[in-house]
Amino acid sequence: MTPRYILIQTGRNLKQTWGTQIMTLITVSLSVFMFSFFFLVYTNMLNTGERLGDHIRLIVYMENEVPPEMEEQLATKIRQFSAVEKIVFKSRQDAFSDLSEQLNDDRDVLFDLGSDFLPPSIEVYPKRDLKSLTHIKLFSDFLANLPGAVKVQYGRDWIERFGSFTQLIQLIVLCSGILLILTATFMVASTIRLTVVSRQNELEILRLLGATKAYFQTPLILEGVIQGITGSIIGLTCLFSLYAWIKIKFAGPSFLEIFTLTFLPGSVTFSILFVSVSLCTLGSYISIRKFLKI
Amino acid sequence: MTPRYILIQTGRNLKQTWGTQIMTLITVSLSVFMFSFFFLVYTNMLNTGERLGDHIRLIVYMENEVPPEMEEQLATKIRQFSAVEKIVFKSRQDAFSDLSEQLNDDRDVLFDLGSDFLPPSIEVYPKRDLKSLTHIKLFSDFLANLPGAVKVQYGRDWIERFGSFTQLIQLIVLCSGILLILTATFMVASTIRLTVVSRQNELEILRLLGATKAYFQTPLILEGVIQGITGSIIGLTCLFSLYAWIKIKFAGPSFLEIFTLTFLPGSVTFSILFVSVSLCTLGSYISIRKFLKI
Amino acid sequence: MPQAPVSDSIIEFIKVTKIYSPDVVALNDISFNIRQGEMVFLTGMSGAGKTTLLKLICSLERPSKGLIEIMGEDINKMKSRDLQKLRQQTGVAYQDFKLLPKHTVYQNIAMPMEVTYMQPKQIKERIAFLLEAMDLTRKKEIQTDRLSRGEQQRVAIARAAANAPPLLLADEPTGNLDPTNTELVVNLFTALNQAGTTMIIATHDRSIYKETDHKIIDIDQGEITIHNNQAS
Amino acid sequence: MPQAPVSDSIIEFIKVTKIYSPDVVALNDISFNIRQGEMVFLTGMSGAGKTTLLKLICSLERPSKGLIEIMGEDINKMKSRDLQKLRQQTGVAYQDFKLLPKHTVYQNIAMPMEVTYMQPKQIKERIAFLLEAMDLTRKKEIQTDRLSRGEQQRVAIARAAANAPPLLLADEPTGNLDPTNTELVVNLFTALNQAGTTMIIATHDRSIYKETDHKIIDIDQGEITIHNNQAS
Ligand SMILES: Nc1ncnc2c1ncn2[C@@H]1O[C@H](COP(=O)(O)OP(=O)(O)OP(=O)(O)O)[C@@H](O)[C@H]1O
Ligand SMILES: Nc1ncnc2c1ncn2[C@@H]1O[C@H](COP(=O)(O)OP(=O)(O)OP(=O)(O)O)[C@@H](O)[C@H]1O
Ligand SMILES: [Mg+2]
Ligand SMILES: [Mg+2]
Repeated sequence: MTPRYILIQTGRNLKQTWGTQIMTLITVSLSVFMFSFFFLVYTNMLNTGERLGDHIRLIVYMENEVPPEMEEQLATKIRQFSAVEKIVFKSRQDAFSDLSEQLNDDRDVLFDLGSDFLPPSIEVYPKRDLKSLTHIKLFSDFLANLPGAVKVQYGRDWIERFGSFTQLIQLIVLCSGILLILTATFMVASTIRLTVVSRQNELEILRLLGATKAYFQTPLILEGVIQGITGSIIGLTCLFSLYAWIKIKFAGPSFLEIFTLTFLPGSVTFSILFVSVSLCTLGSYISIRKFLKI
Repeated sequence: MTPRYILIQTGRNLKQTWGTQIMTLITVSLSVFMFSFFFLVYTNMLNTGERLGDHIRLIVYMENEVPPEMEEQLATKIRQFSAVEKIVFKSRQDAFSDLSEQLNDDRDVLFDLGSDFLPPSIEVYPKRDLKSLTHIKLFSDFLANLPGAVKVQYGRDWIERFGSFTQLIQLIVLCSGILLILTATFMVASTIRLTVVSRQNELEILRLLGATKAYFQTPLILEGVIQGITGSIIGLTCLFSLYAWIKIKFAGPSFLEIFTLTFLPGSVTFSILFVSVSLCTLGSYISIRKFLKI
Repeated sequence: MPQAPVSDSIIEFIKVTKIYSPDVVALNDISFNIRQGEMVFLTGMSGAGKTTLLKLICSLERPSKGLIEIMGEDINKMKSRDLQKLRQQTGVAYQDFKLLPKHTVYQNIAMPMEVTYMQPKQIKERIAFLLEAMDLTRKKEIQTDRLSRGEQQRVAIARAAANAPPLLLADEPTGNLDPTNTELVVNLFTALNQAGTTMIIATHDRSIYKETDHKIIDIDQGEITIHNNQAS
Repeated sequence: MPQAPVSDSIIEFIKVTKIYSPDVVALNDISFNIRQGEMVFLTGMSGAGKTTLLKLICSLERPSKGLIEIMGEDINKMKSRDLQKLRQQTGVAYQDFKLLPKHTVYQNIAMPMEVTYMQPKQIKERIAFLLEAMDLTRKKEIQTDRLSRGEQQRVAIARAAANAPPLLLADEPTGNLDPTNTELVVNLFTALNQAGTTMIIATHDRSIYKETDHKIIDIDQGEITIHNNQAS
């Protein structure tokens, strides 16, 4: 069996059943597109979560200033509870200079008050990932129970809401993911069934004529491989176009400041390609096996 | 042709091709489920947007207090630009009493300063819908240009970010919607094709035996109707189960405070049912027409 | 010019030509008529056009040229309702049988009767009679794809005869049958014909027509010759 | 007890029974052998078990009981590779043809040769010869579903003969053929047989065997009788 023969046979197969072939191709492309689309959304959500996290800090107001020799110990305790970016201990004096810096032009208001009317504090910058964001309420409760803590302050409303919102989005992505896998599996299965039905006669007769496994397997499997490669390339190209479109559409600086959209990294793109080619090949193989068993 | 005959024939059809029937049923259920799922997500997102909007106000600091006779005119101007919930004009005195109320225990700090060191302001509460939220930056720019306005203040960072975020989510829902419609259409088409293939022989022979249109149309159309009803009921039931599960899973008061999940209203549920039954019936009808023409 | 149709003719072909695209001339300018109650044999070499002629009669193919009248109606002017009526009144035993493979013998034979909404009891009786006539009673509940080819052929014949139609077309009805079963088929056909059915039988099997005096239409190169068999 | 197989026998049935579920006894405890180069006719009523016997030979069905040896190998012990080899060496003209309807006559006949990776040039020559022998040269590029039934039958026969196989099975090969074409088929079969092909032909058509002296295996009620035709 020469390579030339295999190519001729594959070409003939593709030509003879082009209706089904195009249908399979659309199915594969659509599945790849949908899956990678949601994956892209998820990846970018993680990024966005990180960037939003940039601005989050919990301020623990203390009764008294933390003596420098205790700082290490407290920091360890906090880190044990949750991963943090950094911890800054602020004395009364630090707090005052921060405030006067913030007030800027209006700072003269403060001079009457003396520099120690503000409480000392510990500023905790949580790790910038979605997990930390969604658990921020728990974390703040923990901090409030530290010895000497008076009150914990953070953009409570907004952060909590954002946390819950993020949780809901995660749920949506999860549900969509499950639905997608169901749909994709189902679509591929039904397309394969169509192929099987349209090929049944031919494979059956080839078998009766004593065709070897290689004779009918090789071109059909090659067909699956071609379908997988073409389909996932089309799917990923569509995704990239959509991505480029969104990027142009939302090109304003204020938007990109918060959402630096990034495309799927090369390794992920390659994995998607690899998995979908494998699935298509497997699909062909399974549908052939059915006939070899008869 | 008695109703009894039609039922017997339909039952026989369903029994003889149960494999394909179940496949069609799964397809229909899955499509209905997916579509209504995303619809539900979208509806609830709108609700959430509204609730988040509750806490948003733009404060326009003015150079001088707005004379009462001008208030009406200014309010009209603002309303012309964007729909607002309410507009409150605050004098220096109002601002001072607000602040002292906020400071509560620490209010003695303020007595030294006199009651008019705070600027007069206009508080604008935007309409609580997603549109207003996403355009808040524009709105604030507009307000800053009002005569006499010094500065506009609002939870800028958070609101802007939330606005952009919401826009992105809208985009996701839109893309998912398009994908879903594509997928659903495609799946239904491929299932109908399978049904057509599996029935081709039978319909062809019936036609040769001189069967009237009614003879083969009625049971097949009834079959489509049954498929549509069963499929959409299953799909909506799945959705409701998922909804109930989410509600139980996130039953904490803090979550529900922000997201009061609601199910699709009855009218929408009914529309989905109606549309999917119509589509299935149409599907059967088209696939039969193909044969009547031969 | 076509003469006025004979009043009792059930089938009338006037200068009919059938060309399959692109260039296969199956029938070339043929005219004949068949009277009600006749039994006609159609002969000719393989590929002569016998099946084509039968297909024209039951409107499975349209003539390229010429006029065909069945039971007094021009098939070119028939509406879909008339066509259904005509098909219900024409039993056809196809050369490739056209049985439903996953249905039982009983269900296959019942189909044309169900299509005309015959009473279930009548259907049952008629099928019992036909199965007995075709020696298939044992196979009643078997799927037709599990039958031998000759058994399938007899099912096809039984189905064609099911409605006791006024017109019965049989295309090579004994190609897969041994002499004993051939006789069963011939007996059934004779009985139907005597009860008034017009029969057209395409066949290569000389044994079933050589001792009768029925009309024979022989197709050769698209032309027909009509014999009245008495001579042979 | 089964005797040692005759050295030159190509097919050996020893006490073979075939029962179709649930209770159709198609063949009942039959034994026979066919020597290399023989031409054997298989007769029997419709439903006697002729097709079943042929299916057993090419392993389309498995025997319920008994031993079948083809070319010296027990078909029950064959691996899938052996089975493929066997099928490549056995040409079968099925009773229902099993042609690919959407492929041309040429493509259909080419299939068994492509399966054995014959050279394209050889394939072309062989097909040209077979088309000529079956009088199908004009139909070479036509899809088989646009052929008359008799033409299809000849394509099936040509395909069975394509590889010039050592063993050729033909199931009712002339059921849809007129005497002229029947003669073409008989001539081809005779030529193949003289070139050494072992032939088994199931048929109802007495005309193709009544004037020969070949072995006849008659199946009746699952039992076989073997005639050597010289008597008739
Ligand atoms: N797959 C099957 N399942 C059940 N019964 C079967 C099956 N195939 C054949 N039979 C039965 O076995 C018997 C023999 O069938 P077979 O096809 O061998 O007959 P045959 O001699 O070839 O007849 P014919 O001349 O009509 O082709 C018949 O009674 C048939 O109904
Ligand atoms: N659909 C078609 N397209 C093209 N040619 C066709 C078609 N159907 C039949 N023919 C050709 O028309 C001619 C007549 O075919 P027909 O089936 O009428 O022959 P027949 O007399 O029934 O032969 P047989 O005895 O082999 O059944 C043949 O040459 C055949 O190849
Ligand atoms: Mg014919
Ligand atoms: Mg047989």
